[in-house]
Order: sequence, then C-alpha cells, then structure tokens
Amino acid sequence: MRVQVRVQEQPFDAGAEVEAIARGDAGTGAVVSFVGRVRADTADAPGGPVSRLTLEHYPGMTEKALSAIVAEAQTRWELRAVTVIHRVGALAPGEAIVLAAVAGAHRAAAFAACEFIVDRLKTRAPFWKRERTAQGERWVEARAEDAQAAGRWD
Amino acid sequence: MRVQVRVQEQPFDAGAEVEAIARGDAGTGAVVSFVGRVRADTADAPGGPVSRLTLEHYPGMTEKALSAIVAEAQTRWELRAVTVIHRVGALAPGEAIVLAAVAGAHRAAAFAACEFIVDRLKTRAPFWKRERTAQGERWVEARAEDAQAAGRWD
Amino acid sequence: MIRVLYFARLREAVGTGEESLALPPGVEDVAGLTAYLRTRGPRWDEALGGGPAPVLVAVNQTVVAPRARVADGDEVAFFPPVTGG
Amino acid sequence: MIRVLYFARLREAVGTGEESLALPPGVEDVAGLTAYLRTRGPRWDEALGGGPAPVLVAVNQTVVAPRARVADGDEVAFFPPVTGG
Repeated sequence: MRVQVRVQEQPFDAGAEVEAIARGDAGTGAVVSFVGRVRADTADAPGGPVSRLTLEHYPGMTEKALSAIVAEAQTRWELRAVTVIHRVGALAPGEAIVLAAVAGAHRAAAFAACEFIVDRLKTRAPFWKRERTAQGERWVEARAEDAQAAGRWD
Repeated sequence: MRVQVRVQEQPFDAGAEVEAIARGDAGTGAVVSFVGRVRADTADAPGGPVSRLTLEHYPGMTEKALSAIVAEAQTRWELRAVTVIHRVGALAPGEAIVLAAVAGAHRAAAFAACEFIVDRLKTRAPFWKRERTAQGERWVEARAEDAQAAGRWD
Repeated sequence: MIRVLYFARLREAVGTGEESLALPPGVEDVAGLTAYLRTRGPRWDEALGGGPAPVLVAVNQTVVAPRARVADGDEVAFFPPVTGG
Repeated sequence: MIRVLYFARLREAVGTGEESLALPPGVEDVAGLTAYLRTRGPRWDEALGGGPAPVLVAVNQTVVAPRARVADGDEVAFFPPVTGG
C-alpha cells in the first residue's frame, strides 16, 4: 500500500493529491477524500468571525500518531493508498487545514476508512487550534461530538 | 446552495472540481468527495481484465434522476454545494467514471450526503455499463450490494 | 401516439432503441402495455418480462410501478437495473 | 534526566514549552511526576490537574494512563485535548 503522511506549514493542493493518489493504479475503483477548511462565519464562534487560525502541534509525535491511525485503518479495510496532509502554523479563512484521501478497490471500504481516519485524527493527533477574532485570540475547545464520532470505531 | 450536475462524454478533472466546489465560501468547513474509476484487474471479472468500459444512458432522464438525488440529499442534510459529474461513452481502465463532491459546514453531514448520493446514483440513475474483455463484450450485472447499500437510506 | 424507448440489454434484445406507436385499444397502464409488447414474439416476450432478468419501466422519465397509467403523448422506457457510478 | 514538554494552553499557563529535569526522588510514574510538578505553585497546580480542564500525558510520544512508568531518559509531554483536523 502507498502511504503518504505529511505535516507542513505550506499550503497543499487537495485537488492535485486526489488526482495523484491512484494514478497508474488500475486496481483502484474508488477514491474518497475529506478536506477540512478554516471556516470564518461560524455561528458558534463566541468572538465573531474568525480572521486567522493558528495550529500548534507536537513535532515528532504528530507524524507518529498520524501513521498509527493510517496503520490501524489498513488493518480494518482493504486499501490501496492513503494520503494524509495536515497544516500547522497560521491559516486564513477558506484555507485547507487537512486532507485525508483513501483509494480502494471498492467504495464502502474507502468511505469507511476515510471517515475513520478523520475521526481518529480529531481526537488522537496532537494538534491544537487557536482562533483570532475581533475579541482577541483563544484556544479552540475540544468538541464532545468529535469524541463521540471517534468512539464509534472502538 | 450551489448545485452542479453534468453528464458528459469528455473526461473531467476531479481534482479541479474538488478545489473549486468551495472556493470563496468561508462557510464551508468540510468537503467530501468520491471518485469512481474503471478497474482493469477485477478479480471478479468473468472474462479477465477489462480493456474498455462503455456507458450507455437515458438522455433527459439521467440529468433529472441525478438532480432528484441531489435535491433529496439537500432535504436530509445542511449542505453548501454539491457537484455530480458522470461520464458516458467509452472509457479506459484507470479513467474516472463519476465524481460526487459535497461541501458542508461540518463533516458528518458532508460524509453522509456524499455516500447517500453515490448509493442512490448506483441504483436510481439510468446508466448501464458494458465491459470489453479478451472474451468479448458483456453488460455488467447489477450488484446486490448496491441495492443493499442504497436500502440503508430508506 | 406514445414514444417507447429501450435501453442496454433490452435494446439489443428487441432490436430497436425507440419507436412511436398508437396506444393499443384497452391498454391503460404499464402492465397492459408490457403485455401487449410481449405478444410481438419470443424475443419481446423474454426481454420484457418472460425471461429471468428484471425489467424497470419509466413513464415520462420517472420509474413507476406496473399499475401506473399510460396515456397518449407519454414517453415510456424499458430498461434493466442500472449499473452506473 | 527527563525531558518535559508543555503544549498549547498548558504551555502558556506554566510559562514554558520545554525543560529538562532530574527525575525527583520517589517519582516512578506519570501520576507521581504530575503531583511533583503541581507543587511548584498555583499556576502549575491548576494547569496540570487542579483546574477544570482535562490534561493528557504522553510518554515518549504515546498517550498513557497515570500509572504509566516514567524513567530516566524519557520524554514526557503534557497537553490539553487535541483540536486538529
């Protein structure tokens, strides 16, 4: 299986990654991808529209945690390729934060594995978001829904 | 909501569509996409490797059926944009047959809606596949798994 | 007159993709039209329901049940289960 | 010596991102190390477990339970629940 895990400050091209993940592999019948983006107009943002998001992470552990999540996905489903890219540093609204793309022979496995990877990443990979709004900066709180979503896979 | 439904003979650029679907929309937090591709090395192909796939459709009804599926997805989930593109005519192994991309504020709705659209498309949109192998051409049989997958949403 | 369309395997079996025909006397629904078409010969009979393969019918581009009405001016399509995506 | 790291809200609360320290006498596990660090003052006490916010601990880059052993040479990290993705 082809696995690509990257943590980077630079923007990435989600479209190019989706195009590339199964290139030349005539055994891939399904590619499912998830792109998480910085939302500005969050109705639930206490301080109003978000003007900037900063992502801190734990260098070293981050790559290890992401690779462990991908490895667990491989043991659960038949996959042909996985790409996970996560940005760190300062991001503007509309920018992509994370990409998880999964290629498989069939769609059911590709859908499940992609959602699994994203759910796990949100609760197990050491990233922390800080939002800037008109009222200043604050650390984003962990969401109970994310813990719940991740719990489905236990 | 921005809806784009296309049925075309020409290849499409799945990556470009994934990049474009939420461009300029700072309210999109999640983009989930599915790309279905022509597999050559299907273990279950009775006639050996597939060298060509030909897609017939019902012009007029096809677009109507796809639009109805997207409209139903909109009633079930909060979505910000949907793109569905399906090719017809002759395709080679490795080529993309279909793209379903969904943009939403949150990922749970985007994942569910994308899978719903693909499941429904596979059982309700009037497309028929014909495979060419070394043993000749044959119409692809409908799969019981597809009916089952679509039944989950009833 | 009604317009009748055939797709994929069915199109090949009956040897045509499209025809126009006057609604036969007494035919008021999909089941009646299907029964009429099946009398055209063994290939028609088998393709439209006498064989093992299931057949779907759309009236004016919406899939319907056998009891659905068919009226003058309608477009009726016969086809096998779909396999796109 | 052990290496101790603090991230995000915790890093800001204790005022440092990283330190090296000799494993204090009697400290053998994560719970013992946490208790020791909390004695450094009210800010440390609150940040590392005395406050309302949950704290996660990783030893050598794997999240562990309070009873996990800590030994000389280890890297121990304290951080809040993660919010990436």
